[in-house]
Order: sequence, then C-alpha cells, then structure tokens
Amino acid sequence: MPRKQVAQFTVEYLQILDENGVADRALEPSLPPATLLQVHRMMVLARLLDRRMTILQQQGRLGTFPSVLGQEAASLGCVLALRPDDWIVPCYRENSALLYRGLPIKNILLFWMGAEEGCVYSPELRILPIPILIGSQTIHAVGLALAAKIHQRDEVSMVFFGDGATSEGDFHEACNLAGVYQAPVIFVCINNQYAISVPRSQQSRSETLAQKAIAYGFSGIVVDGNDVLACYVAAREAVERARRGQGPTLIECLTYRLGPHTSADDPRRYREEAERQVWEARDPIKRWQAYLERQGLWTADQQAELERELQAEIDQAVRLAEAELAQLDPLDMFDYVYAETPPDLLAQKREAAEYVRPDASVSTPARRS
Amino acid sequence: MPRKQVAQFTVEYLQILDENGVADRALEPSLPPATLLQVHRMMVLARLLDRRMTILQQQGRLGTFPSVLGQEAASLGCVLALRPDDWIVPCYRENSALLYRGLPIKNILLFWMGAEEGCVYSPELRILPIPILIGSQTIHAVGLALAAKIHQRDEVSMVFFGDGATSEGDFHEACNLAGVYQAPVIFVCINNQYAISVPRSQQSRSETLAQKAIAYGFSGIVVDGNDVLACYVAAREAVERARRGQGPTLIECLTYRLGPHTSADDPRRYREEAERQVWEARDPIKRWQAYLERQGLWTADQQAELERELQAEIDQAVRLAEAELAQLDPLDMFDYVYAETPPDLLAQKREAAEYVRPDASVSTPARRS
Amino acid sequence: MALRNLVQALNLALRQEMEKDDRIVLLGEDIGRQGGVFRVTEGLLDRFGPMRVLDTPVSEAGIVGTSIGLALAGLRPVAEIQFSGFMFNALHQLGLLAARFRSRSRGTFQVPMVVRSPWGGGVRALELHNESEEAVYAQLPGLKVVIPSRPRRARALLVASIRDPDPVVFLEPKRVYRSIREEVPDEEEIFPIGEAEIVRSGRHLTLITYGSMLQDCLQAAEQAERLHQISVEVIDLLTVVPMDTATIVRSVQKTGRCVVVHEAPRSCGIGAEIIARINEQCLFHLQAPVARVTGYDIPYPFFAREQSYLPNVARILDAIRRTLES
Amino acid sequence: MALRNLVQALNLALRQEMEKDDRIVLLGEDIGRQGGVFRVTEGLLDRFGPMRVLDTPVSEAGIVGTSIGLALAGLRPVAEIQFSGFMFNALHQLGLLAARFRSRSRGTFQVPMVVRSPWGGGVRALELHNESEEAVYAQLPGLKVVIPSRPRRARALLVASIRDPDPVVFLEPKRVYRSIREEVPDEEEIFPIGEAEIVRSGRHLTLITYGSMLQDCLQAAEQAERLHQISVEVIDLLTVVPMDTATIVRSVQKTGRCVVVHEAPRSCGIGAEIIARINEQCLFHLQAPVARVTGYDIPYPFFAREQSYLPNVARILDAIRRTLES
Ligand SMILES: Cc1ncc(C[n+]2csc(CCOP(=O)(O)OP(=O)(O)O)c2C)c(N)n1
Ligand SMILES: Cc1ncc(C[n+]2csc(CCOP(=O)(O)OP(=O)(O)O)c2C)c(N)n1
Ligand SMILES: [Mg+2]
Ligand SMILES: [Mg+2]
Repeated sequence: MPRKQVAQFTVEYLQILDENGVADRALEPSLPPATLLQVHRMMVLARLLDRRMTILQQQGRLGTFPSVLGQEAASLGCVLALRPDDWIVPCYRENSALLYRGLPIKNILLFWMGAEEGCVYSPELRILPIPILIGSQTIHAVGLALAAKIHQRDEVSMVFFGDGATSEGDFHEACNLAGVYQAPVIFVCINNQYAISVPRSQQSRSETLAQKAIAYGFSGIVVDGNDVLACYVAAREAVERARRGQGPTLIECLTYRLGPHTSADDPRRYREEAERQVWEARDPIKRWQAYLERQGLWTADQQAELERELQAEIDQAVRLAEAELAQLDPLDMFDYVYAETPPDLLAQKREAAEYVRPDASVSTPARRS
Repeated sequence: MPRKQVAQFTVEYLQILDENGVADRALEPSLPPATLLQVHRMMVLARLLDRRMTILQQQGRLGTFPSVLGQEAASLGCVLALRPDDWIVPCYRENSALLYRGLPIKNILLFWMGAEEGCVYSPELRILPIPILIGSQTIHAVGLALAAKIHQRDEVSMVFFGDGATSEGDFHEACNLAGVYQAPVIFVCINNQYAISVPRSQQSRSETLAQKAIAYGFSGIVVDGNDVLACYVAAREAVERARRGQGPTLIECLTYRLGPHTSADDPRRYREEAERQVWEARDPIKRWQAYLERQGLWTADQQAELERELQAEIDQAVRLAEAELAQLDPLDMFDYVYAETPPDLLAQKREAAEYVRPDASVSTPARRS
Repeated sequence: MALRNLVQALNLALRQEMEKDDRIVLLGEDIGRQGGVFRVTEGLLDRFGPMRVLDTPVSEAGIVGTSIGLALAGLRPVAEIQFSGFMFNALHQLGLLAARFRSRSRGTFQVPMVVRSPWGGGVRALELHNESEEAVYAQLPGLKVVIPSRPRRARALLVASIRDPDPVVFLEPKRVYRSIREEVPDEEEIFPIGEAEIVRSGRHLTLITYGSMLQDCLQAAEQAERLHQISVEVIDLLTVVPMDTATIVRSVQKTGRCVVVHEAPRSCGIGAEIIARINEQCLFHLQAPVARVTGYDIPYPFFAREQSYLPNVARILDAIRRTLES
Repeated sequence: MALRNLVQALNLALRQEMEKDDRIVLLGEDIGRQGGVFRVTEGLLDRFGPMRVLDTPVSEAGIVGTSIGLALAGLRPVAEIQFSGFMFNALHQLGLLAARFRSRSRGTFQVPMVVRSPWGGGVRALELHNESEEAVYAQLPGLKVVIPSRPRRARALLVASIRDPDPVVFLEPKRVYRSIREEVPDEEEIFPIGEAEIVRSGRHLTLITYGSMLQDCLQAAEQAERLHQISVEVIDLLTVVPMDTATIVRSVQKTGRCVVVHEAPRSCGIGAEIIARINEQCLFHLQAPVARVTGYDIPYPFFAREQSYLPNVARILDAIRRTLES
C-alpha cells in the first residue's frame, strides 16, 4: 500500500433567498410570519441605530464605533436557530442579533459612549458583553458550551467573529478544544471581506474560511450572509447536531461591510467604490423586504410607519443613555475590580476622590482608524 | 444555485519501505550508497547517544532529557532533502537530523547538562538552537523563510514539532502567515502519538494532523515516519515546491516514542506495554539495516564495528562536554544579556561575584515528568 | 494530624473542595491520567471522573479562556498551567480578560477561577521552567496572586482561592513540593487571601519574603541571631497581590530596618513595591536603606548556573548584616 | 528645520533608515495600504514596496515570532503592534524568546528587532486600547524599552532603536501623536538608548516621568514655580529599561525631594523601581517620601471615566506641594 488517499473532505455553499428576494422552494424553511416580521423589524432597527450613532459620533456624543451597515442579516439569521437558554457570544457588529434577543438599545449606546454601564446585561439574556480583543471570545464560548455538557444540559453556545479573527491563535485553540471535547458550540465567522484595511485574500490563503473546520475534525459550511434564510437553515442544522452531542460546526457567512471599519476609518484608502456597489445591490434588508412583500406580509406604507416607530425608540434610548451618562460617578470604577475592595485600593479611591473629573467634554481622538 | 459543493480536499499517505525493509520499486528514490550508509550511521549514533544520556542522567551527570528512541528516522529522512544552506529549525528530539547536518555531539550533551554552551552552534550549520516553548519555533521558521523570499534566494526552512504542538496558537499563526506569504517553509510534524501523557486522539479531533494544512490553503501529507525513504521523498517534493515559490507544505510523520517523555516520566501511567511492542516491531533502524543488507551494503560485522566506533566518539564528546562544564564561569551569565551590558547590570554582576557557586552537586529534581 | 508535603497538602485541598462543591472542575495538561507532572492532581481523575478532571491539549490560552467560559457559566474551574513560564502564552486571556469581566460589566459578569502553576527555580529544571513572573500580575489589576511557602498554609490558601469570587493566580514553589513536610490537619482549614504572616518575630530587622525563599530567610534569620546577635523578624507575604501593607509597615516601624528577598528579577519586582510602600508610609522610621536580595535582571540561566543566580542564605545574611551596620 | 508632530517625526525616522539600510523590513496590521491606524507608516508601502512593508493578518504572536526569524536571518524587522495592549497576545514570543536568543546562545544568535506600538491612554479610545504595560517588560530581561515624549527625541531614539543589536520595545504615546509639534531636523539625528534627559532644571524637587505625562509634568512644574515659588527639576526618562539611575540619583541628591509620575498602575510600576533605587543609593538625601502620581491599581476604565483615572496637572501639583511641605 505505497501511496494512497487516506482522507477526503468537501465544503458546501448555501443560499436560499436570491438577490431579488425569491426563495428556493425546496430549501425554504417554514418560519411563522410573526418571526419573519420581527426579523425585518430588528434589521431595520439595527440600520437606523447605525445611522443615529454616526450622527452622535460626529456630534461628539459617542466615541469611535464600528458600523454594521450591510451586515444586518448574518448574525440575526443564525440566532433565529437558538433557544432563549442558548448562549450568544457576540463580536462588535451583532446589533441586529442582540436586539432580537432583547438587549436594550441603551446598552449598545452606552458601550460606545465609553461607559461600562453598557455591559450591564440582565443575566437571563444569556449574552456575553461585547469583546474588544479579536478572537478572544471564541474560547469563552467553548467554556460556556463545555459547562452545558458537564451539566448534561442541551444548551449550545453560538459565537461570532470576523474573517480577521480566524488568524488569531485564540480561534485555533478554541476550535481545537471544541473538537476534542465535542462541545456544543457553533462558530459563526462573519466574513465581511475586510479586517480593517486587509482584504480577505490576504488574511488567509485558504479558499474558504469554512474549510478551517477540517483542521479540527468537524464540518464547515459557507452561506450567503446577506440571506437570512440560508444563515438560519445552516445554523439550525449545526444547532441540532450540537444538541445531539455531535459537536461543533463552523459557519462562514459571506457578507460585506458597506461602511467604514469604524467611524474613524476611511475605506477609500484600501478599496474601490465599484466593489462596494456590487455588494450594495445585495443589501440584505432590501432583499428581505422584497421577500415579505412577495408573500403579502409587508407594504411600503408599513415600512414608513415602522421607521417612524423605531426612530422614536432610538430617540428614547438616546435620552436614557445620555441621562445615565450624565449621572455616572467616575469614582465607582474602584468598586467593581474585586468583589471586595482591598484596603490599599480603598485608600487609592480616597486619593482619587479629590480629583474626580466628569468627562462631559469630548476631545476628538488622535486615533484615525 | 442553492446548495452546492464549493471545495474538495484529499490527504495522501506515503510509505516506501515496508516493515521488513523491502522498498516499493516504483517509488524508491535513488540515493547514493554513501548517503544510505551515512543515514544509518547517524541513526545508530542517535540511538547510542540516547542510551548514554540515560546512564549519565541516572548518574546525575546530566539533567532531565527527552529520549529519541524509535524516532530516529523521521527528521533525518526529511533533512536528507535539504541543501546545506537551508535552515533547520528543530524541536528537542531531532538528534539524528542535527548530527547528520554536522552538529557536534558535545552540543547536545552540554544543552541537557544545563549549559548555554550547548547552544553555541557555528553559523554555517544553519540550525536554530533547541526550543523549549512548545510550538513557538514554527513561527521563527516562517521568518527565516520569508527572509529568503525577501532576499530572492531559493533557500527553504524546515521546522520540526510534535503532535502536541499543533494545538498551540503559535502553530496556527505560523501556518497562516506561511500560507499568506507563500513562504518557503516545510512544516514537519513528528507525530509520536503522545504529548507527554495525552494520546494523539485527545490532542485533536482531526482524523490526521496533515489535514490541518487545508486550513491554510496548502497541502499536507501523512508519511510512515519510521521509513526514511518515505520521509525523504515527501520532503523532497515539498522542498521543490517551496523553491519554486509554491509555498509551504505540512508533512505528518507517523512514529512512536518508545521511551518515556523525558527521563523523569513513567509511561506506564498512561499507556499499555502491548502498544509499545507493536511499534517496537516497526523499529526504523532495524528496518533500515535490513534494507542495506538486502542491497549488500551492510553486514552484522560492520554493525558491531560501527557501534564500537560511535561509542568512542560519544566517550570523547562526553569528556569534552564535562571538561567544558567544569571550566564554566557562572558569572558570565551577565555578559550575554545585551550586546553591551548596561551599567546597573554590571553593578549586579559585581554583587553576584561575591557569591559564585560552581554547581557541581546534582540535586535530584522534585519534578517528576 | 498527618505529616504532609506541599504536593500532598494541595492534593488534599483539591480533593476535599471537589467533594464539597461539584461546581469545581479541573483542567490542564497531563493533570488526569498522569496526575500532573508534579502529581498534585494525583488520583483525582479516578475519584471524580473525566467530566470534572479534564486532560487538555497543549493549549495554555485555551485552558485559561475555557476556564473563563466555565466560570461565566457558574462553574468553579481550577486550571493548571504546567509551568508558570507558560502563563505568558495565555497572559492576554488571564490578565486582560479574566481580570476584567467584573470591572467592565460593573459586577454583572464574574469569573471565579483559580490558575495553579508550579513556580520558581532551584530544581535543575529546563530553561523556561523556572520563571517567577508574579510582579507582572501586579500590573494587571483584577487578579489576585497567592504564593504559599509551606504545606499547611498552602492547603488553607488554596481552599480560600477556590472559594474566592475573583480570578486567583496560585503559584506553587516547585522547590518546596517535596522538600518540607508539615502537620496538615484533615479537617477543613482556610487562610484568608491578603494576609501576610509574621513567622518569626524579632526586634532589629524585618526580613520580607514569600514562596521558596522563606526557607533560606528562616535559616539566615536563625544564623543572624546565633552568630551575630541580630534579632530578625520574618514576614511571609503569602499573598503578593493585594499586599498586606499594614503588617509590613507595623514591623518596619518597630525594627527600622528591612531586607526583601525574592527569586524574581529585581527591577519592578515585588521588592520594589514593598520599598515604595515603606517609603510612602514609614520612611522616617528607616535607619538604613531597604536591601533587595533578588534574582538579577537577566534571564534565568540554564541550571548549571542557577545556584549563582538564586538568592541564598549567604546573600541574605550579608544583606542583613550590612543593613545593620549602615 | 521643519516643524513636525510625533507621527511625522517617526515616519521620517522609518523612511530615512529604510533608505540607508535595505535590511530594514516593516510588518504589522494595516501598516501598508492604510499606513497604520495612526498613519506612522504612511507612504512607506508606495516608497519601498510590498517586500519591505508587509501588511499582516491579525496575528500578534505571528508578527513578533516572524520578526524573530527575520532578525535571525540577518534582516532588521520593525514590527508594529496596533495597540500596545495587544502585546499580551505575543508576550511569550517577545519576552521569553526574542529577549533570550542572545543569552541562551552566549551571543551566537542575535535578534535585532524593534516592536513599535501606540501606547497609553487619554484619547477616548476603546477598552484595551489604552494600556501602559512598560513595567511588565522590566521583569523580562533581554528587552530594552524606549518611551519618547516629544517628536524630536522620538525620531532620534527610533533611529537608535532600529540600529540597536538587541530587541527594543518602542512605545509611542498616542496622546502626543498630533498634539505637539517640534523642530525636527531633516538631517540624521540619533539619541542614545539608556540616557534620561533633564528637560527643566530646578533646585527644590525632582519630578521624574516619561511619555505623555511629560506635558502635564512641565505644566505642573511651571505652575509650581509661578504660583508657589517651588523650583522643580523635570527628568524625562526616555528609556525605562535599562534605566538611567545615575541621572536620577544625582538630581535627587541635589533636591532631596522627588515625585514620580506615570499612567500605568502603581503597584510594581516604573515608579516603584525609581523609589527602590533612590532608597538604595541616596536614601539619606531624602527630606520627604517620594510621592507617586500614577494610574490606580484598577483596569483602565472605559473612556467616560478615563480623565478621573489619568494623572493630571492638578494631581501632580498637589503631590509637589505636599512633598515640599512634609
Ligand atoms: C488581538 C487584537 N489585535 C488587533 C486588534 C485591532 N483590531 C480591531 S478590529 C480589527 C480587525 C478585525 O477584523 P475582523 O475579524 O474581520 O472583524 P471586522 O472588524 O471585519 O468585523 C483589528 C485588527 C484587536 N482589537 N485585538
Ligand atoms: C508552551 C508550552 N506548554 C507546555 C509545555 C510543557 N511540555 C513540554 S513537552 C510537552 C508535550 C509536547 O508534545 P509533542 O508536541 O507531541 O512533542 P513530543 O514531546 O511528543 O516530542 C509539553 C506539554 C511547554 N514546554 N511549552
Ligand atoms: Mg472582517
Ligand atoms: Mg508527541
């Protein structure tokens, strides 16, 4: 037996809703109309929130923040496959999914306004706070999933990360551990084609990111990330496998960041406008709206009405967030370092008390991107 | 185009010399007899050195060290495919390959005797010193390879690491960078079935370790690591691709650690004697000797003579190493931290001078494994 | 009470805590079948099974990051990093993430976990198997750092660490693992994190240390008394973060002289912090500069040279005498 | 001479060195097309091409480890870590490996490399984008750590760092990037690593700092003089490892009083080491305890609270006055 093939692998691609919002009947899942409408509502909310945050940032009322424009479908579609007791471990562009799960708009605002208050989530939401260190959250998701396995509960955890995150050692160690322990975790890579200025093609030589799952002995699939139905179906299959004890799955959602990396970034330095236009035509919300209209579930008037309603929600959330920000006591930063503050730290708090500075003023950050 | 296959991958296995030393004529490479004999000499030397180090360790003349017993073929076979100007980045069980490249026995002894002197290699050897931090050296090999590419020279670098090392983030980042830059590096995984007590099956869920290459867009191959010819042929193909600018390759050499992880380890805690016996039957040196004898290149008498000769070489190296150890000046540990020792460090050196302790005495380490 | 060495005392703490609290899960390289390379987890896999004692791949960031997830899910992970030098492979997970879940969420998310690790040198181990990185954690707020020196306190402190609601780095002086035996009661014993202990009282000088250096300090103190009639008070910090400043200051106010001892490099070490606090709180009680007997500001050498690197009784005794003469 | 801000001064140093020495290679995240998130490498990809200016994947350990390999092959890598907090993802490669190739091989293998990184807080950046981890490197011998405070010296020190035969961590106070402009000559200028600079001479008190805090210190010194007739000598360390102890000691022997200022957490920080050295070399010249004005021993808060965390002129001025009163 000199030279023989010992292993073979394939990677699949899934799309259900085409760019005109026409669904592939054979693959179309049956979701209740209420859900379809709620998905729409949350995608629109995420987009309006994005617009508002852009304005707030320009007015100096909010810090640097990452735009979600064009990526509203992917994480939300995947989260549709979860139960309320499953964990969501987001990256920083999962607004639509987090709002769908029930995270108050106020939390998102406070986080980007530079307040820890933004990470105060009610525990039953089963959402981990937004991470900053790229790739790091993937391992935490493995721990959450392993805990479910140890408790012999059938919860799963679903973690989101970008194409750039797949280059970090943390991602590798997370996938390898998940494979070894067959932990019920779903790795969702939101491949928006860029890591700041670095295009997907220079992030990794692999033809797809989904195939990275092969390195860990589980399966990966590529889906149209601007197609809620494809994301949902792929996630549902992965979640079912995980609940059955068949371990992790890697889902690569192909999408595109239509906006800048953050409010401080200028994409013209590293990509062509033409490329952006190609993807604008694939806008997930337009596509979803067409899908709803085709089923007689939605009209243009309803859309106008919805946007008014959501704008009001956002206004209200901004008021709440800014009120909380105005109230914020800088000194209490000493109170949450340890469950019980050690004596020397209390002494430092007293020292700090003499110099408390309410940070009303917003200096424009030196940071550019 | 709803659900379609977008990528397909396969992994091959290569063996040329069977367990009785019979070569597959179709695949057998033509290596000059002198090389075949030199390979034999170096494998035997590595094995005798292993025995000697075990005794020295028991006598307290050498510290904890990792046995190479049973793994003499793999790295040597791969290194056969290199030119003298190609870099070798070893792990800590590459004795046969390093000796083949020309590293003095003395260096290996001094290293495990606890002296930095063991890492003083002459530069033209193009060998990096033995690493301790698992997986870390894989990235250094990428840097060496990238330098060759930047210099537009066709040197390659070949890095060795174990099955356990594939779980480290460093291995992942190394492979990903090598893929992205198409760096001329050959990743050689010496899969000896264990990482200390953890069996290969619990190190990663992947069917093979070679398939991890798929995650980085290059190819991986599994070879019989106790078969010098298979290792050589697989390495030669990889080296040719690398020189042609076609990037990295991952070679997984299947072998077995017949001895303990280190002189402080007791394998009975975690594996069956029966398993060991299966692999003992596949002994790479026995196999190679049979191959040579079959070609009329070797006889039992020559073997006896060779071993006498090599024992003498080892005796001589032990004398040299222990002489150097006896001469060693502990204080000069201050002289190699920076190219130029800063004033405060010189002051610390003067302070230390009062307390120099020649470490003749060997206390048995508390460490067990 | 039974005589136990450090390894046995730690094993006792783990076993008893795991029996009392089934949220406790152990994970690390070779901690199962192998019982850990130093045997601290010996027998626990058999006793508690593979769902509570997990052998991991070679993956330090994975071990620490997974522990964070387990803790967030309500478990009580006790991770082992095989040698504390390998913590650097996981320092982003430990020092930037585990340490900050509480503060960044105003207490909403908590990470009660322990990371145990064999620490320090002196056992003729390989390169990078001898690190003393404790001072690094002091620059990463949110962590607590415990370094026991003897079996009895070690057991009581490990119990406290496991029950602590915050991440605790628990560093075990490998040189002490089998070199000292002490009476360690079978009954539960707990010693509070953050309290130093005066293990020898004296009048002329305060000798401050922790971990494996305690033995050398006690010998030096005893010789100072016997040979030079110098009465030395020895403080064993036990917890280096947060530090028990009050005990240090009280002693130095009494003795007016101080020597600090640790294996770690000198610059920005725990010794520097002790001196800074003495400077801030009782400078004018000092009758001599505080002396530092420490590892030097060079990489820990390969073991043939380690005895010339490590502080020892002679160095400590000389420092004591010089401090008294000046 | 042209007026340049810190970003332009660093860019000048990189460009000129790369023109002189083709062994110099830059690598990092977004340093090419993007010119770096702060634009320090702006225009260098166009000027020197993709073989000398490499955009990397998001891979800090990879960036540092690859730099080691490049340096071992005879090149002169200058790596950028996008924010210094992310150094912790690569600290094993930087602090355990890059730092030790020379010592573990008795000089046979050398790693001349620079790791540049935007450092410190004060610009309303995101969490983990504000770290001051310099003291951590002091516990990892084999590294040098340079922290410039102003454009001219920064340029001259970066040149020195690139030419240094050992690994240098070069930390750039991001708060200063665009806030100060200075005359920076086009002609080559080099400033030696390891030398502190007395940037203001005074008689009553020595104020020691580095990086972005220099501006606050200079203001505080000026106010102390103007409002309270206190003559303050200000020392800018510039290199924190190895530290220029001689300059510190000489100044404190003259003034008898000292305040140290840094953004990093207090415990085991550079300030602690400065105090320890003063204690060792000129304790009896001190007429008051050395005061520390530093970040607190808590994680750097989200930016809404950062101004209450960071040292500022008021805190420094009060420390100066208290130190003079006691
Ligand atoms: C460990 C680490 N390295 C670098 C950064 C800086 N950084 C922030 S976002 C980003 C790009 C991430 O790209 P990707 O994972 O594709 O996510 P995306 O922003 O595209 O959603 C980088 C490099 C970071 N935050 N953490
Ligand atoms: C980063 C790091 N983690 C852990 C260790 C401890 N350690 C030494 S050898 C080893 C097992 C390595 O297994 P493998 O890579 O298969 O190499 P082998 O020893 O089998 O040749 C471990 C975990 C280490 N040296 N470095
Ligand atoms: Mg991306
Ligand atoms: Mg192995």
